[in-house]
Amino acid sequence: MIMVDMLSAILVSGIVLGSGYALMASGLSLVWTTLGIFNFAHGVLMTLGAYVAWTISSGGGLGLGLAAGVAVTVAALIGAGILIERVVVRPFYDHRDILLITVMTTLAAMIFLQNGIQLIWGARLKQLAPIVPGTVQLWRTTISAQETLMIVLAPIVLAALWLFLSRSRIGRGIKAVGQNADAARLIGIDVSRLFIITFALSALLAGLTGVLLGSVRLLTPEFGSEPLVKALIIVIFGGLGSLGGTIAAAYLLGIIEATLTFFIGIYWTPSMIFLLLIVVLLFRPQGLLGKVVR
Amino acid sequence: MLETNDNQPLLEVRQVSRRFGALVAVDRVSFSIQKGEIFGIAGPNGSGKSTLFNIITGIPFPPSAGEVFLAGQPIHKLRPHQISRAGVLRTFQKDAEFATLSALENVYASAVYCGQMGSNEARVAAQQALDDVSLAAERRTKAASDLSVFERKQLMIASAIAARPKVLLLDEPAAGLTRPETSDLADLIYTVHGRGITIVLIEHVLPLLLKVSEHLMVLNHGAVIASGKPEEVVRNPVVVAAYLGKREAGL
Amino acid sequence: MSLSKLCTSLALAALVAATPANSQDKIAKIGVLAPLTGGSAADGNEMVNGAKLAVDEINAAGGVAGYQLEVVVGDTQNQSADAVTSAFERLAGDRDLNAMFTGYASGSNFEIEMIAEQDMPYLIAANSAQTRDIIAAHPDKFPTVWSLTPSYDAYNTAMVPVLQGLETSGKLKLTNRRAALISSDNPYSKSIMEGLKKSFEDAGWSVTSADLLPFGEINDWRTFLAKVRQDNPAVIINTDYQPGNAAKFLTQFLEQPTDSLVFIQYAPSVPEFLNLTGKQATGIVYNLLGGTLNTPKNPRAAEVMKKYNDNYGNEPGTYGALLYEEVMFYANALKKVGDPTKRLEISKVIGESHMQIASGMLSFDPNTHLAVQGDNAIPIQFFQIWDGKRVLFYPHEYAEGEFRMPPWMKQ
Amino acid sequence: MDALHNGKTWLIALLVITGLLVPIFVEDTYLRHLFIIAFVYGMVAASWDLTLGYAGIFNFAHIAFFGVGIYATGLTAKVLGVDPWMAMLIGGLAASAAAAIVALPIVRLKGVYVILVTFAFSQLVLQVVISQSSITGGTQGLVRVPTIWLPGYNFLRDYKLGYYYVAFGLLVATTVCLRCLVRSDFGLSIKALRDSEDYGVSRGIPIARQRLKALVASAFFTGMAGGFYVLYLRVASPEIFDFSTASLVLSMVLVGGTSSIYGPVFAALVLTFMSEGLANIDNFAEGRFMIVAVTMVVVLLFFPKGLASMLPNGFGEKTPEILLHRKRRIAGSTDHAE
Repeated sequence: MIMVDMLSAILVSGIVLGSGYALMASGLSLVWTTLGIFNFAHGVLMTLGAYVAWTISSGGGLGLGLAAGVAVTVAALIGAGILIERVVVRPFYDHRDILLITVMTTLAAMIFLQNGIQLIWGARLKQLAPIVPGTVQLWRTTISAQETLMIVLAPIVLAALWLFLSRSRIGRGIKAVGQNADAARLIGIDVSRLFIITFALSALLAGLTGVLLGSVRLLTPEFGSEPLVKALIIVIFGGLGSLGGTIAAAYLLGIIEATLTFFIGIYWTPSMIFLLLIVVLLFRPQGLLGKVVR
Repeated sequence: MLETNDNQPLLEVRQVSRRFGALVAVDRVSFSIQKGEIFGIAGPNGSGKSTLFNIITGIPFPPSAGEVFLAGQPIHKLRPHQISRAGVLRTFQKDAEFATLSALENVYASAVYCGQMGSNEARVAAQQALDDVSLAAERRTKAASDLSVFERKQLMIASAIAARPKVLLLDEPAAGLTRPETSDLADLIYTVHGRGITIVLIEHVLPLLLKVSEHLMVLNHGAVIASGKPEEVVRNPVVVAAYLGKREAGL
Repeated sequence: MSLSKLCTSLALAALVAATPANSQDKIAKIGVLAPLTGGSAADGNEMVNGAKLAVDEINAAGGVAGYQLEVVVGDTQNQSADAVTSAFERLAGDRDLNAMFTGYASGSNFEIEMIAEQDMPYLIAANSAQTRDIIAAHPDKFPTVWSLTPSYDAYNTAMVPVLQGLETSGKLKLTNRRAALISSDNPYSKSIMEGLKKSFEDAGWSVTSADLLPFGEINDWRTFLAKVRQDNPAVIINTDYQPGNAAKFLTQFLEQPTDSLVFIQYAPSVPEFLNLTGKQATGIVYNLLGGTLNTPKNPRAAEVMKKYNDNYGNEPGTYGALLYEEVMFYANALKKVGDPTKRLEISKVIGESHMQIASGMLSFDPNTHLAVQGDNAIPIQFFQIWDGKRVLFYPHEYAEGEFRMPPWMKQ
Repeated sequence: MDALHNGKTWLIALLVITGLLVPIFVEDTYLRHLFIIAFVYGMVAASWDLTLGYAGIFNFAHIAFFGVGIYATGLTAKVLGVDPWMAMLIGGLAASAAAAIVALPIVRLKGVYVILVTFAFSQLVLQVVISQSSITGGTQGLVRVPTIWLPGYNFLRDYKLGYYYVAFGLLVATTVCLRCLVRSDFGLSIKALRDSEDYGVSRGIPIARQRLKALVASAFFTGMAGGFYVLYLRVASPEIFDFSTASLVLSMVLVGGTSSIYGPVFAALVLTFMSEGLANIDNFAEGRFMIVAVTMVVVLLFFPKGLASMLPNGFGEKTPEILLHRKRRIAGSTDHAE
């Protein structure tokens, strides 16, 4: 029985972590696979989403209706995503060192937004009211209902994203651009429009992640930094270039983290994970799930 | 290195294979090349020609199985840069020059690192190599990425011969060239050959291959299907079938 | 900030300028080192607010010793050594600036040395272990540095007697003599956990676990809590001091509570903790050294807190009140000496003064330069949270309520 | 060419002389302190450029090397009582040793995977520093580190004049060494490998060894800078490993211009003074960083090659490359199919 308890505790905690990681990393991965850049402002977009939601939810006192609230949050994030693409990414598309330059410019966007958030909302801790209150018993392990919502919502959102990318015209366009932008342009795809849509979509995913995490964790202007780092690790570790790899890596890392935490404690878990990353890359230099292209 | 006797092949490849998972890209290929030869390799797309070059030079991966000898010495266990230094140099099908370095620096780097020369000697060797491929003097200080397609071919060959290789592996050098340029390229190959360098040539452009090769080997699906005098090989029904079959499939 | 406040301060300034002061236009600048950006910005803003509150009050009353005070702020950012030093050097370069104040400027308090080298009066209100480590070896080399925070020793020693007192009086029923401790890896929390472990063991308790977590944001306390549920200890103590972590700890504990008294170090004293946890926190116990002593027996605290609340619209945590008191304490010394440039003289006066402040009766130990600790000095206070309010239940002379069994414990 | 080159030589001589004269005109210790900090970050940024810009290695462990230098110097000087000057050298060597360890896994890796390993390594170093608190002081830091000395000279009572010259000397030495390195055959080989790995190997350049050398050299200078940093500030604390330190120095490298050495040094001065200039504005803590962020983007918009492209004889690597090759170059080409 204790064995079962232990396994279920590890599994549940791993899936909770993994769902969070998958949501954090999906938007980042989308931009990476399509544009070949890392958007360091991805984390702060999560923060922005959470703060906007906090303001319009009753917690912030504005008390708009749910629909209006969702609309405002969505609009704010799409706007921010498009703005980032326009101002700090687009001008550098033709640059040799686009990856490095956009690391810097998106980092600048992150610094700008993070300080802007502190300026507007202040530095004090805030918490979003959970969308669903209470706790849930899952395989003999108790977790908050909000975390259960995340477990349920993450696969739905990711499946919707996958459907969008593989079924819709725009989505297929995005995939085509990701594989070869020039070829896509030749067959008449409006690449620059798709880049904007990609960024907007990614920002939206970030915002959604922020809202979900914001009621599990606490809000500060630096709220998005840790998820950003985790997401970066997952996108690279997942083996660059596929959303599927990213998502698999997210859940895998969640389970590994939960297992390590259980057996060696939280203290050494981060170090062990990093050691594990180094070791895996020694044997699979192309990432965990990346394929060797011959 | 031991002195080579005249009958010993300069480059000998024995039973090399390369697998990617279930796929066998090169399947137990063997051949040998005499010193001073121009050895041509043909084959349809995906037949394993470039992969063969990759595993001979170890760039970027060694063979999964098999052995490679240079003048009787095994080289398949060496590190890639050591294979280059031992005298097996290659060019690449795609543009691969050091884009931000000047043409002269490109060639100089090869003389220093591959030819292992001192800097003065390397400087002379670099200019000499560029003279050999007749790259105009005023173009030599230009960054490699500013050169024309043909100039980049010249550069790639110059950087190889500056290192005084024993064997030069040319991977589709005529790709992207116009017809007159292709004929200039043939002259260039003869020039290099005239410097005493053995040449292995992969080429898609069959007329060029047939024109310069003294020996022709044909690959299909990673395996050797024919080998011999070029004019005989092209008449071999197996070869014709491989090419025609390909063409029909393409149509 | 607000327009009306601006108008008031402008009006006040005009008024002050109009009064024929004995030496008008004389400005004495004071520096505040505070982390205004980065993870500790909430504390930093409060420090600046507290100091400004005191300065505004002093200036409105006509200044001190013929000087109008002016606050200059140095942002210590993420508290890295170069950021702290840059902030310090910028302030110290101003010849009109002759005193500095902070809650904390760095994790190590390394700046104490460089500030002392410039004979700059420096009042600090955190990290007293670090302060003591630097000063105690040569107190004479640091004549200008004084800490409003007392030694943290009482955190280690006061707990067990207080629990025993509660048990003897029948207010607390404990089912066993087991304690589970957890801390994060920072010097403050870690040394308190170790001190508590020792004092519990000396009193015959068994400590079932004493786990260390990495310092920083901790979102998952479940592993620790799972272990706790197996051992079912009578007391659970979390010495990690970050309010966010503490709120999460509490929430996750309450998912499946055990029959244990729950103690959380420091965090419940931060205003956000109550906002974040609301009614959930009812029953939680914490203690505080050098924090605001807000009881009818010490009206000073309520007075300072009200002023802060009136000015900034929110309740101050520890640092808002302490920075206010630091400036007030300095102003008193300046009044006696009369000249802000006589830094050593002012510091000497500070070291010898005593005054009732928001956290108790402040005086300094000449050997460590820390505030003197004790029931008649700066007391250690034990609180229990009940219905969103903090109830001070120890020491008895200040107590404003009684300890009650937490709702999740078997009565 | 020659005239331009001469012009550059003169400009550099002029800058060095100006640097030597600064403390005579700037008596304010605060300004001198800012110069010292800018010099330290200049060293860190310029040496980072060796791996990031010239060698094209996505090395995100550079700040960890800086931290290793800080702690190695601080600990040997304080705990072992090694002479501080010597300890500074030990800081450089320790950072080089750390770089050699990182090099083992990353010489085999391509492109962005290097980011992952170097980042993971930084976190491991931080974790070691924090967990070994009985030695390193953990999160509390290591205080009262002894400072540098000269016979009959007190560095603590000269309004930072001595520190200024030591820092300036180190910066000039670092810059000269780095310039020599990048102009040498070694410099040529790492640029060659950056432009085209496989082609470089095919021309006999030993990729693992050159990358190892680049990392070790780059870490040595940043380790020395760390050594000076800890001796100057007399404290080592783990905040140095913060993401914000890394992004500050990275901004110096990129705003200054990769592959230029002078650019990052120049940017370190500009950004340090600009950020501190803004710190003087009251109630502007957030705005200060927002303005710095905007400036970074504006500089990169108008000078995508960084501030270095404004210097005479600029480092005009030509730009136009097409989107097509973008991702392959980034991810590292693994595609060798025919």
